[in-house]
Amino acid sequence: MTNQKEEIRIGFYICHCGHNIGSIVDCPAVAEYASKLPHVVVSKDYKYMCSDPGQELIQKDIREQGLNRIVVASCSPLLHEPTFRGATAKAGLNEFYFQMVNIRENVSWVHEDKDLSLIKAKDLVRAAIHRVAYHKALEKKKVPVNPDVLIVGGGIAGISASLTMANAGKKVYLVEKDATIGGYMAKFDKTFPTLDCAACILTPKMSSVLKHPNITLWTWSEVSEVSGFVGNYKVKVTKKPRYIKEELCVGCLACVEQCTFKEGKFPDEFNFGLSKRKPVYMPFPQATPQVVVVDDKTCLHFKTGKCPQTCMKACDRNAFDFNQKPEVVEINVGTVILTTGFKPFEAKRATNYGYGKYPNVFTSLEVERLVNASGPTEGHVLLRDGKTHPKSIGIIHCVGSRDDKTNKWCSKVCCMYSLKLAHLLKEHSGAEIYNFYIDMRTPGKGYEEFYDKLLNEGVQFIRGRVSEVNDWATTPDEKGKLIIRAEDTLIGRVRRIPVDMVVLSVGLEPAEDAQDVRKMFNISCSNEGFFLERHPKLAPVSTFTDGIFIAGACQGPKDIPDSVAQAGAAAAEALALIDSGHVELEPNTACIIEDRCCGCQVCINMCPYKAITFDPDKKKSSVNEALCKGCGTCVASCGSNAIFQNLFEDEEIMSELNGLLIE
Amino acid sequence: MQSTEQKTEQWSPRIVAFFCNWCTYTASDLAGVSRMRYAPSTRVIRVMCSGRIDPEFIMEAFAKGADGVLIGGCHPGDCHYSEGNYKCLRRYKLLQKYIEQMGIPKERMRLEWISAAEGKKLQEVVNEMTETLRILGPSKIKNVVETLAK
Amino acid sequence: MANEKPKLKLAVYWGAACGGCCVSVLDVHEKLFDVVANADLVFWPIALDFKYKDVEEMPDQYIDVTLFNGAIRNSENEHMAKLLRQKTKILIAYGSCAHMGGIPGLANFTTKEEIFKRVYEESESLDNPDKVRPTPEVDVKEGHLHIPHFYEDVMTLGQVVDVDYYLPGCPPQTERLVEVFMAVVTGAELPPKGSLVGGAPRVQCDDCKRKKSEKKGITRFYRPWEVTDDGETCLNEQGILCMGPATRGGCGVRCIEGNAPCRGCYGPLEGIPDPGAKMMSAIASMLEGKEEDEIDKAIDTVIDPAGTFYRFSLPGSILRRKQK
Amino acid sequence: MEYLYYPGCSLKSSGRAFEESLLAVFKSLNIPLKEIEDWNCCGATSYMSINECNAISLIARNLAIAEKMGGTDLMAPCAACFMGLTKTKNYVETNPKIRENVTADLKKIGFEFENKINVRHPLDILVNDIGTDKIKSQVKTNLKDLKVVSYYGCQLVRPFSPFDDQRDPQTMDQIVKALGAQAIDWPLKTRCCSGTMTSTLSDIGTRMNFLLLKEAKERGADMIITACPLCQFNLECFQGKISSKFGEDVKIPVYYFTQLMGLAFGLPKKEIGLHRMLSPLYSVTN
Repeated sequence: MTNQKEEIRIGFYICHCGHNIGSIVDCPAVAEYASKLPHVVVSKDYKYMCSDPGQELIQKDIREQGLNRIVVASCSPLLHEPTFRGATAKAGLNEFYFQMVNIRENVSWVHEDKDLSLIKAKDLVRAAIHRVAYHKALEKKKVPVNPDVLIVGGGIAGISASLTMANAGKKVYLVEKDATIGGYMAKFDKTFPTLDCAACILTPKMSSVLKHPNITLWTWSEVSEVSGFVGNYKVKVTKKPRYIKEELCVGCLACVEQCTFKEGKFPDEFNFGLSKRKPVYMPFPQATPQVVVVDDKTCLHFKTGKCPQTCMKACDRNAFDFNQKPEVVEINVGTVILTTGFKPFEAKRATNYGYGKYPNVFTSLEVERLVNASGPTEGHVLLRDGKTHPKSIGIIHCVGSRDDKTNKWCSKVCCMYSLKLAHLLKEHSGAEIYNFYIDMRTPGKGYEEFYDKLLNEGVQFIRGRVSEVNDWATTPDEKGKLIIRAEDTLIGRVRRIPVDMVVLSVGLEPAEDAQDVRKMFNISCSNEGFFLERHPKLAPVSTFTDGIFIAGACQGPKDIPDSVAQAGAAAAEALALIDSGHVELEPNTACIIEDRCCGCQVCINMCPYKAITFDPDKKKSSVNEALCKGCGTCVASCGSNAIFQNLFEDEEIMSELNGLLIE
Repeated sequence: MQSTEQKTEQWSPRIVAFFCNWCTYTASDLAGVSRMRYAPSTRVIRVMCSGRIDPEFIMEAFAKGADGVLIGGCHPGDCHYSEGNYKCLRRYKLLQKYIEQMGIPKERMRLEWISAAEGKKLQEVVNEMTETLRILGPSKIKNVVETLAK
Repeated sequence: MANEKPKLKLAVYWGAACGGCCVSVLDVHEKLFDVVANADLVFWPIALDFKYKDVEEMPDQYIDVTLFNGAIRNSENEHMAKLLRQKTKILIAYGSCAHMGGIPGLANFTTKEEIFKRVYEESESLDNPDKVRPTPEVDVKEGHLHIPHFYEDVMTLGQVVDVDYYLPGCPPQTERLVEVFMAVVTGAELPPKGSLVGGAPRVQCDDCKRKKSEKKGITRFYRPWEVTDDGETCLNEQGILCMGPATRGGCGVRCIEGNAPCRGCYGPLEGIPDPGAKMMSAIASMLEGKEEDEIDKAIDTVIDPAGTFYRFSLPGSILRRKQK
Repeated sequence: MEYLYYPGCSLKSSGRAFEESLLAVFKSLNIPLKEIEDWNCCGATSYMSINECNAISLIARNLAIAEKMGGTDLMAPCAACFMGLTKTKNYVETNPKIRENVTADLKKIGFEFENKINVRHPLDILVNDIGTDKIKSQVKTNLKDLKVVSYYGCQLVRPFSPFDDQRDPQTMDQIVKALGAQAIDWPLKTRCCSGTMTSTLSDIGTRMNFLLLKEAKERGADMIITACPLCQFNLECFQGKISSKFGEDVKIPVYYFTQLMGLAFGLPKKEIGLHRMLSPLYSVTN
């Protein structure tokens, strides 16, 4: 109920917003109309309410006219509510005695008919004036921000963000689901356009992550639960058993040598199955941390229980522990940076390119390993048979990108990495290289120049989407070759080009677990499934959930420089939040009137944040304000009207509703 | 900027629109910023989540003369509060059954999932619903209720 | 002693009602003596022989307390409501019908025409070849005859006259009646006009002994005969629709104690404008399922929501009646 | 479940072997079929290109009949019919103008058209509804030495591919495997059979067929199976001419996939229309 003792004195202000509102809505008419509404003491129209003079106008009236409620009709509250609340507060009135009416985005910008716009504006104003009478004084809650940060995903973005945060003196928890950090970059041989060796620039960063006193690195681990709110997140991390005591293992690999499997037998994930590994293995030579991992899906001990366990015996530091179970650690952090990366397009899905059917069709990532000196072929470009050198290679761009049948978007990095691979393949094999592209997209420092360089290196470029790859030899010399059919749109003819090897430049897709991650951290994804930024231009690394930031390819296809840049941006945002020391929470929380509560507990399930608890002794439920995020779902569920939501009390909404409809 | 706004001489229904702050309300801002014209029939009441919407509000809206009620929430799985939209959907479904029993055409009440990015959809939904209500004509619920409350 | 001070004048009248309320007055059993010790019954058609003219002849404000039960269905109900209002100091809407429209209020799901058609033309047991319908006014040689006009809609007492207090229930818990009555007798301070008396400050669940848990997760509802109630778990949690969560307590959870779900005769709690809305919201909140068809399936098992959630309160609800 | 059956003109004339074998095979798998009454042309003729809108209405009439007969799924074996009907359903579904027009037209002749019939191809039904296991269980003849290439032609999967991969269809190969024969993979599964060009531009037509037949033989196939009467006709009927013209023996049996099934199921040759084929299948029938 409104406080009966105090007399409600409402000040109403309508903004012309230059011509934005004024040209459609007759502002003076609305002001005139509002002046006759109940409790309205002051009613004015002004060119720019959000300007300093506009705000001073309000403050002056509050002081001189003893206003105790303020209504401003202007733009969207999502834009200027803070501004006017501020103005209200400056004049010594509680900022929540303010109500805003959106007559720009919701009226003047979307309607042309002046008469109907005027009616609509009046309705909305009347509603707000009815509503504001019921407003109550509320206090914004200030909660301290925990300075520790969680970073999810140990690719180049996660690594950069971690180091920046750690160097700024913050405690960083870096969680990586693989056994090593490094992500995709660790698999690359060279990076475009400078062709500097990926390992040379990445591995130092990886080891400084490991060494950094402020960074706690958990590999082979996954975030399993997140609760809390900005500044105060509670996170559960599950460390998967690697059956090795991390602190004891020095990565001597004695165990790997002594494994009962004399030869590698299982597809090596790091080399995309181009080589074989043993059940106990080191992901790759520079893996960080230098700790082996036992794969319980392939290890004899776990499959049969009948394994001599030569690996364990070989370990002089007794680092083995076959009884390890998943271990859950709980941490508290104030901010989170998600750098969970991408998933390469699954080449099999482009059935017309015959990946999986014709052995010598490779994916670009497989080739990254083939040309890598530390790769399965020590950098020799060989066909699937492991011995033949290809004399001609076709690189097909946009596989799974810019395609209605698969993904519509451009994966951004493929043109450049295809050029890079073209260069490396030529360099390593001397083969004839054909690039099949739709458009060559090389914006970026030194990128176009790189393209020019390739043109001069004598790499062939054919502009046209490849229709199919097959083994249909029409002449004897085509036997055993792969035929690439494509329309060369520059000469306007369909061409058949026989090659020994086909490379599919696969695009980038949202990571396998993107949806789970987004749900866990309560953020959104844009339509194609990458994490949604708060604003595409002005808040590219923020999300709609305060304190959760995103960087790298999890937000959309991105190359290394962009990922690193975003990682820095995300770190800066997180630091800004942390160093401000506290966050202010909108006081729109729910509250249970104990005297009305009957203890039916219907509301408890309504709350996604477990903010409502039931006291079996009192037989009453109550809301933990700190956990409540103010959705109001519990309020609607209560058959006793025992719950109310600040700023959205039944009577506030009902009065707004009545105000809308009753002239 | 396509002008799909109806002309004045036509009767313009009054739709009370309960919009979720995070999706549909943002979408309506987007529609504004993109200057998408649509019928001036909606009167938006902003709530933090479609899960806050109490069947009471909807009945009150009809009783006080709304020609239609439009609820805008986040797409399934996209709720800012993780599941409020499902809770809204469940209430809506039950309410819909009741509304029909009360002889109110179900077209007068509509639930739509409109994400923050779907200004276009908002425009379409509002125009569509406005048309439907024009065909149904003004709601008489208010008069009926008032004649009963002497 | 009681008889030293002037006795209260007490009236009991029924509008559109089943008579149960009138009878319930007798349920006070021996306490009735305290009542008569303190009051004279000046008007009580069901029990004592009075004529309307006796009431008409009373001076205004002559009656101290009138218990008006039953809804307003026809001109006679309305006339008497207004008459008694004029003659009474404290007019109490007694029982669900007077309070919210009650069972007779369900007639607002149909129209006068439909009712007459059914009753005077279609009823199986009917012998009315000429389809004769009641004619309120008719002149015969003996003179002018008239019977009450049958209204289009059922109304609550509060919708036709201004009511001092509401005493809910179908019928009200008579202990409550005695309490109220004694309060009047002893001249204790009475609650503000228009308030509801004889109800608890909380809903049924507050008094209900059954085990309630936070995990509701209902996938479908059952008609009472479709399942066996375990006798101790919350009926709703067992899928048996119980109006408890949105119905004012005060009846001593009589139905639930008798293992029957609450039907909602006591109406909603203070400050809740619509009896059914809250219940619908609460019920829907107990459901689980995210797929539309799952939800539809669950909702399909809520047979006749309007009839269930507004069994006693259609005329008193926000929408009041089915649209014609 | 019972499937409604739209034969189309070919299966009653040049493609009779297809119908005979199809019915026989479905019978032995006891899948009930009901031919729809008074069906008309599927649109695979020139009138489509004269007035598409009216053409669509005409084709939709078949769907309307099926609806009226109260079925849910309408089977169209001929690739051209299948395409015509799928196309019609799709257009009506996605284009309100067309929907309006079609519903109006059909109303005039007493149909309340709702466009709710699913258009199905036998391959779809056999693989996805009946399942290859059921097919396996019916096999009586041992075909393990028989090498078969499946030729789908264009219309089964283009432009609409409701049940199979558009670029590398598999259903016919799955059936071949289920029958115990060897499915030979080849990249020409959906390459053009030249349609009517064998008669209009015979040089081009025969050359296109030559390429197909040659490649099939190159890959060591004993036979080609198809699901389209026109493909079957083109591939089979000109083999002599082609062989002499290109100086290379490209003779190879070209059968309907349903005939191969019939053989595998050990059905009498006459029932599956073997007597109608030009090139006998020695490897299996003897």
